[in-house]
Amino acid sequence: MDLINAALSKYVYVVTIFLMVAGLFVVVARANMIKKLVGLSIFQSSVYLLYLGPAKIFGATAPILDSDYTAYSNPLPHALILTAIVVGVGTMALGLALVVRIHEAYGTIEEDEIFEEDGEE
Amino acid sequence: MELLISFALFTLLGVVTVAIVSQRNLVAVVILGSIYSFLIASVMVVLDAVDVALTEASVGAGISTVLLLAGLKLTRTRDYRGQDPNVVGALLAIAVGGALVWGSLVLPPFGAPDAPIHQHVAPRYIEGAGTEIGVPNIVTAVLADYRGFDTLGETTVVFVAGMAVLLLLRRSSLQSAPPSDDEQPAMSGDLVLRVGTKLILPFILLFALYVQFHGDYGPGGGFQAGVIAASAVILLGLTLGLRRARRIAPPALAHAMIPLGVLIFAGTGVATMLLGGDFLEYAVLAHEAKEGHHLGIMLVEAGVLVTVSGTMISLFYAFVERGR
Amino acid sequence: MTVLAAQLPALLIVLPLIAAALVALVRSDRVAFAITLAVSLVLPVIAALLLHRALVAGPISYQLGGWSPPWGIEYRIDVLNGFVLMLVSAVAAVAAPYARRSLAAELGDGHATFYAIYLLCLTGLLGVTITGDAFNVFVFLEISSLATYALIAMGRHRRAALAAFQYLIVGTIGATFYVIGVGFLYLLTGTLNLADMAQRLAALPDEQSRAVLTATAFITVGVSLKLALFPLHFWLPKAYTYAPSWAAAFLSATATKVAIYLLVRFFFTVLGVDVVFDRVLLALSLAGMFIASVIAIYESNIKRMMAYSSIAQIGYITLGMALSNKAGLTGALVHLLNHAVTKGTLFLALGAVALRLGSVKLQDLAGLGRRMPLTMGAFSVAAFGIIGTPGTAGFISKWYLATGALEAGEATLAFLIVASSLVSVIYMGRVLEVTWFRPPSPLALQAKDPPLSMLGPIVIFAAASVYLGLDTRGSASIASLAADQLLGARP
Amino acid sequence: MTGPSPELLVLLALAIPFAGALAVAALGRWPNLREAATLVTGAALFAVVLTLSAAVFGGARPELAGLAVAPGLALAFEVEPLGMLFALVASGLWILNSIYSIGYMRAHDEPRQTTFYVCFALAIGSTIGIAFAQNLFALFLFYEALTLSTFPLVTHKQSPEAMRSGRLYLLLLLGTSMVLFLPAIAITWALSGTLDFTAGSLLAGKASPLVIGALLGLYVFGIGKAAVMPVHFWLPAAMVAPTPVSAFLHAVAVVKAGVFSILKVVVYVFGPDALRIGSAGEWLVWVACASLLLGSLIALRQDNLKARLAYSTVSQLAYVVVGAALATPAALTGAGLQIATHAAAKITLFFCAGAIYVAAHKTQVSELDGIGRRMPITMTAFFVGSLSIIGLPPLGGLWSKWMLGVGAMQADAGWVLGVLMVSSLLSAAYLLPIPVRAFFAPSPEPPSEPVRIQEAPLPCLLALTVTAILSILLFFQAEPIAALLRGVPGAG
Repeated sequence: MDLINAALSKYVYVVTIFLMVAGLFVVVARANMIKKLVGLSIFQSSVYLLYLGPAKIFGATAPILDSDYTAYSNPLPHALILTAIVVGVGTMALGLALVVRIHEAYGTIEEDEIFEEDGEE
Repeated sequence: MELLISFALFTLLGVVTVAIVSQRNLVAVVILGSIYSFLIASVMVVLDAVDVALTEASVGAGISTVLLLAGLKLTRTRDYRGQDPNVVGALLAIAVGGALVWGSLVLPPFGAPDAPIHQHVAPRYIEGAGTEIGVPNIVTAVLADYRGFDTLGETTVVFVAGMAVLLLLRRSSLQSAPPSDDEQPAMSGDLVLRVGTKLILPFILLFALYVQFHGDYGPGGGFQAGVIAASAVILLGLTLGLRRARRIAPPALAHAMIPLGVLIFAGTGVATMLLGGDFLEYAVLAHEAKEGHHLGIMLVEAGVLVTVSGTMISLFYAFVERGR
Repeated sequence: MTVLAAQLPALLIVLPLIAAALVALVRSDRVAFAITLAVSLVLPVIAALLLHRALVAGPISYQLGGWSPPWGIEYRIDVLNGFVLMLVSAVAAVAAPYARRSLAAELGDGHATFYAIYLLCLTGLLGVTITGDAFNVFVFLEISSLATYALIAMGRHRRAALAAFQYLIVGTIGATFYVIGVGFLYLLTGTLNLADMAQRLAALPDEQSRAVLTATAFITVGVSLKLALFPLHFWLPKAYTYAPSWAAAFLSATATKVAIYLLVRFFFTVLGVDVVFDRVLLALSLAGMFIASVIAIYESNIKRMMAYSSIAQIGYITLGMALSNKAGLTGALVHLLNHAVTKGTLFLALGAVALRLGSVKLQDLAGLGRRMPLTMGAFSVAAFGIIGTPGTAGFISKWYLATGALEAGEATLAFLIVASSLVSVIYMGRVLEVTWFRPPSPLALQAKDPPLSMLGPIVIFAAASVYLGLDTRGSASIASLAADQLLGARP
Repeated sequence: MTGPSPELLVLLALAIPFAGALAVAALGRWPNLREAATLVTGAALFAVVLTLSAAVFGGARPELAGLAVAPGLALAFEVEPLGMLFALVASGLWILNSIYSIGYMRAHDEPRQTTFYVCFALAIGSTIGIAFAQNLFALFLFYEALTLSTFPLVTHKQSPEAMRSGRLYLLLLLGTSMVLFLPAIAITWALSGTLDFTAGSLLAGKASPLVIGALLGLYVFGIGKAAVMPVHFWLPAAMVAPTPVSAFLHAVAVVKAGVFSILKVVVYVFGPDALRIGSAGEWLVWVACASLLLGSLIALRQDNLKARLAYSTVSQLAYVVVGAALATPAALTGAGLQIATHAAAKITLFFCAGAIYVAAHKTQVSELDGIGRRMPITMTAFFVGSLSIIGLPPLGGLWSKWMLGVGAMQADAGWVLGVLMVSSLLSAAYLLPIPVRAFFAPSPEPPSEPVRIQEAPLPCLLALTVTAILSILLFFQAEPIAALLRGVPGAG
């Protein structure tokens, strides 16, 4: 059992980091601004896992007091990530608003096309 | 069993991510993103983070998706021409990943109860939620009380985002021309939808209220409730048309709610100061400390609800009206 | 009264926040401006009281929610962040009167919301500086960042939105990096309180130092993206060039400074940064100092020229950090203030030029010296400050930096510091030559000094940049005190 | 002795001019009061400096600890013999210069007079600051202040030509100071760890002769005000300025401040011993001698009177640099004396040039035939000034040249003595013809009409007479100055 748990814990790390890399790649490598934003949110959500994964204690339950349980997973990361999610959606909304403005100004939301249009400075 | 689910979910997560990275049709990307959020939410449940799961579900799968679709509509983008693989980006991302692996190998393993994070600060919360504050949902206790100031900051972030989007997208004055009667709401054609919406609306709002006030005992709280309430209005706007939505939730009101919630939250803090406590020290709000904490948490959660729902509705209006 | 005094740390953040909410409720630009101005003028007073108390009675600790650290969030004010709080609030206060006319000209009427967002940006910056909690830093960092993106996006040029978007991407990546770093530290120590974290990190077993190193790397990169450390500076020139003049001035004077403060805080009080980081930082700082200055020489848009000059100046600050001896660190910290004042003058003056000329292209500024004597006079004074002429604030910073370099036995470094200011002689000299000695350009012909509400701040900043070059009791001596504390506390 | 403490006096000497500037600015609307303010300022300043000199002659070294800007960096002042002498010369001549200005500016009713007098006061204030500076930092500050405050004076006419030369003036002086002088200071500090002027060398044994030589170069050319060739262009260009300004630039403050700074750096930073012949500083002797001869040669070929005088300044003040470069006791004394005697003589000449311009609107030497019969006093004064420049008895100029010669011998560099001789002959060649032709050559106007005396306005006349007499006095009263200068380390 512990062996599987250990395996899972490593597996969570691996997936988390994979998500991070993938998200970052999309942000850096894709020119389409909306896709950039999606990549950004993947990148951020991977961080959620970085915090939430370790908060889990095997055999413990969700941190809601209950007479049947004594062991609870760590509530602090939950609170932090709740905040982080909200920050994430705020960023996303603002980013989209900017994309809309840019589209109105340039008629495209492909970064490279914009740079071709009025010179990368 | 639980383990099996976990493995499966994580694997799926990876698969969906690959799909998102490679997919060119942006609509598909957005839908996949929504699925991705649901998966993450489920993963969070597995990790015992039920409150976070609820939030991610309502925000990631809900609001973000709506916003992204609106963005797509406004920028009239469907898909974009593929581009030559970006080596620099790949190398950069991989380098970062490498650093992470290298560093994380020596981190304490998951699930072990003897890790520092379970030993040092958290126990006080798990203890105190019951004894000091009297709120069964420990996350709520941490969120609204122990680290209530972070939550004020979080609400402020929503406030900033809302104001910023309004500043950027709002045409000249707050009231842009009310939509003409002949405008066709997105899906007004479908009778089932129209009736269905009418039927479901009360339940959505009811659920929102439940999430709001049950937040002390079960998963939930002002933020999730706010999003859910907003989604009711958004659904209304999508199916029955903006005009109806505006009549039920006037934009001006929505805009006013954004700062109002922050004022309620901060005002609670100021009140505690005036009563001789520190900022957001709820205990002073009532004769009996626990009463004070209850009152304080209720007030700030209300503030969060007001700001969040107001913001989400305003965002919806801002994006949709920018379109015409 | 004593009760109030005890609540000052919270008030410093809550006042602008509540003001922002109120401003968001009003429609009238005039009322919004009045509220903004009033709050901006109160904050420095509070900051001054806090700094004074930190100087005489040692660090102040304020427990938000009444929860003692590490369980609750703690506000912790020592000389260092007291100094930065003072700097940020004072700059905001002096620049505030400038806003009304400048915004009216650049944004047109109906910009009340802009003030709300500005106040939130200010709240965020102050919050990052004052807090003693790693995650609280992130929250307020995002408040200020989101606000900043909006402020920048409101610039008139269509590139403003583009600049804001790119900054948003970069800034969010930076913030996320920071969170990752903090996450590592949290997993290692189980706490988010910086002071507590520092102690527990010191007690960490060696085999986990790798994780600490990774955390340090992520936090450094994340914050460096925010403070535009070369080569992570690419977002800054666009942002400051296309932002509304007043916002550009405010941000260039405060935002990067707060980011630098954050880096200093982590380097010196939380993490024991090993020599490698110092050497890397040193190299990047030098590269920034020279490359950015050289780029500035070839710029014809003066706002962008100033932006590149800012990057070079940031290089000086990080250089002083990297030296990490008393003189060097003092130079870095005092340059936070000196550069804020100097660059504030330059950007505000350019804002006045933009108001009168509608352009900040070099050729349009020809002969402007005689048309806008006070504005360009202030500009020239500040220009000498950037060059580092004795008698200006800029010289003091470089003096300390050079001393630090020599104390570290790096004579070549001291020489490079002097040499780099010679590079700035070139581009600043070019601007001064054109503005004072060329026949007036057609645009310049009908220009005149801006209204008093804008001229006042410009002149005050210029005067300050000279005053701080002669009387350093308020700047360098406090900075050196802070440097002492930091070096004393360094793990 | 009772009365104000030396510290207070130093403070007053520094404060009075700036207070005066404020007063002048405030009284701008009432010209008479404004001029009165200028004169009062001048008188008060001179009085203070004079009282101060009493103490310094007595061997005291009054100090004023200003504010410490940074460790090892202070805005501090100390009055030592060289500075005392410079301050005396500057503040004394400034009064006459002001009197003259009033006459000149009014005769021309020039525009922007208030600005003129304000800058004038600021400039003398900066000069005093330079004279009393206790370290390189303070010196540099006031050096730049002097440049900036004199710029409006140079460009006073604001004609395109004035702006052009003003630009050259500013760019050359600021440029050299930023690019050469300031780094020189930085290097000095890096090597020695202090910027204070202290007896003996700051650098002895701290740097290789090569570095010393190079550093000296940075100083000599960084201090562009000294107009050592090839950084002398600004000086002839600046003659577009009104004559009182030229007098101020050449005789009272600016160029003097330059050579004074070099002298001060040589004595208190390098230390005389570091720069004797055969040392790293020797090249300076050559450069200075070249500058000295070339200046005279160019002056010979100038027909414009002020231009000729300008190049004469380039040449004459190279004497001071020669003295500094030789750095033998007599040479240093001579250099100090030269500052004083040249000041008195050159200001006389410029006053005369201005007087001629005011009275007869003539600027070219070739136009001056016979003018001596119309302006006898002026041309007599001019003659006296010329003799002093050439260095003939019974004029002060003799002593400085004499001591420099002795100094050259002390350094057994006979050839320098030769150079000095030649240069004196050259100066005779370009100066003496002027008064001679003025008195004896037939004037171009038809002799029919009677020649009537037609001198410049009284203030001008007064000023130039006094300065002429001063040059004569310096011949008989040189000893006290020499005594004062013996207080300079290395000049005893």
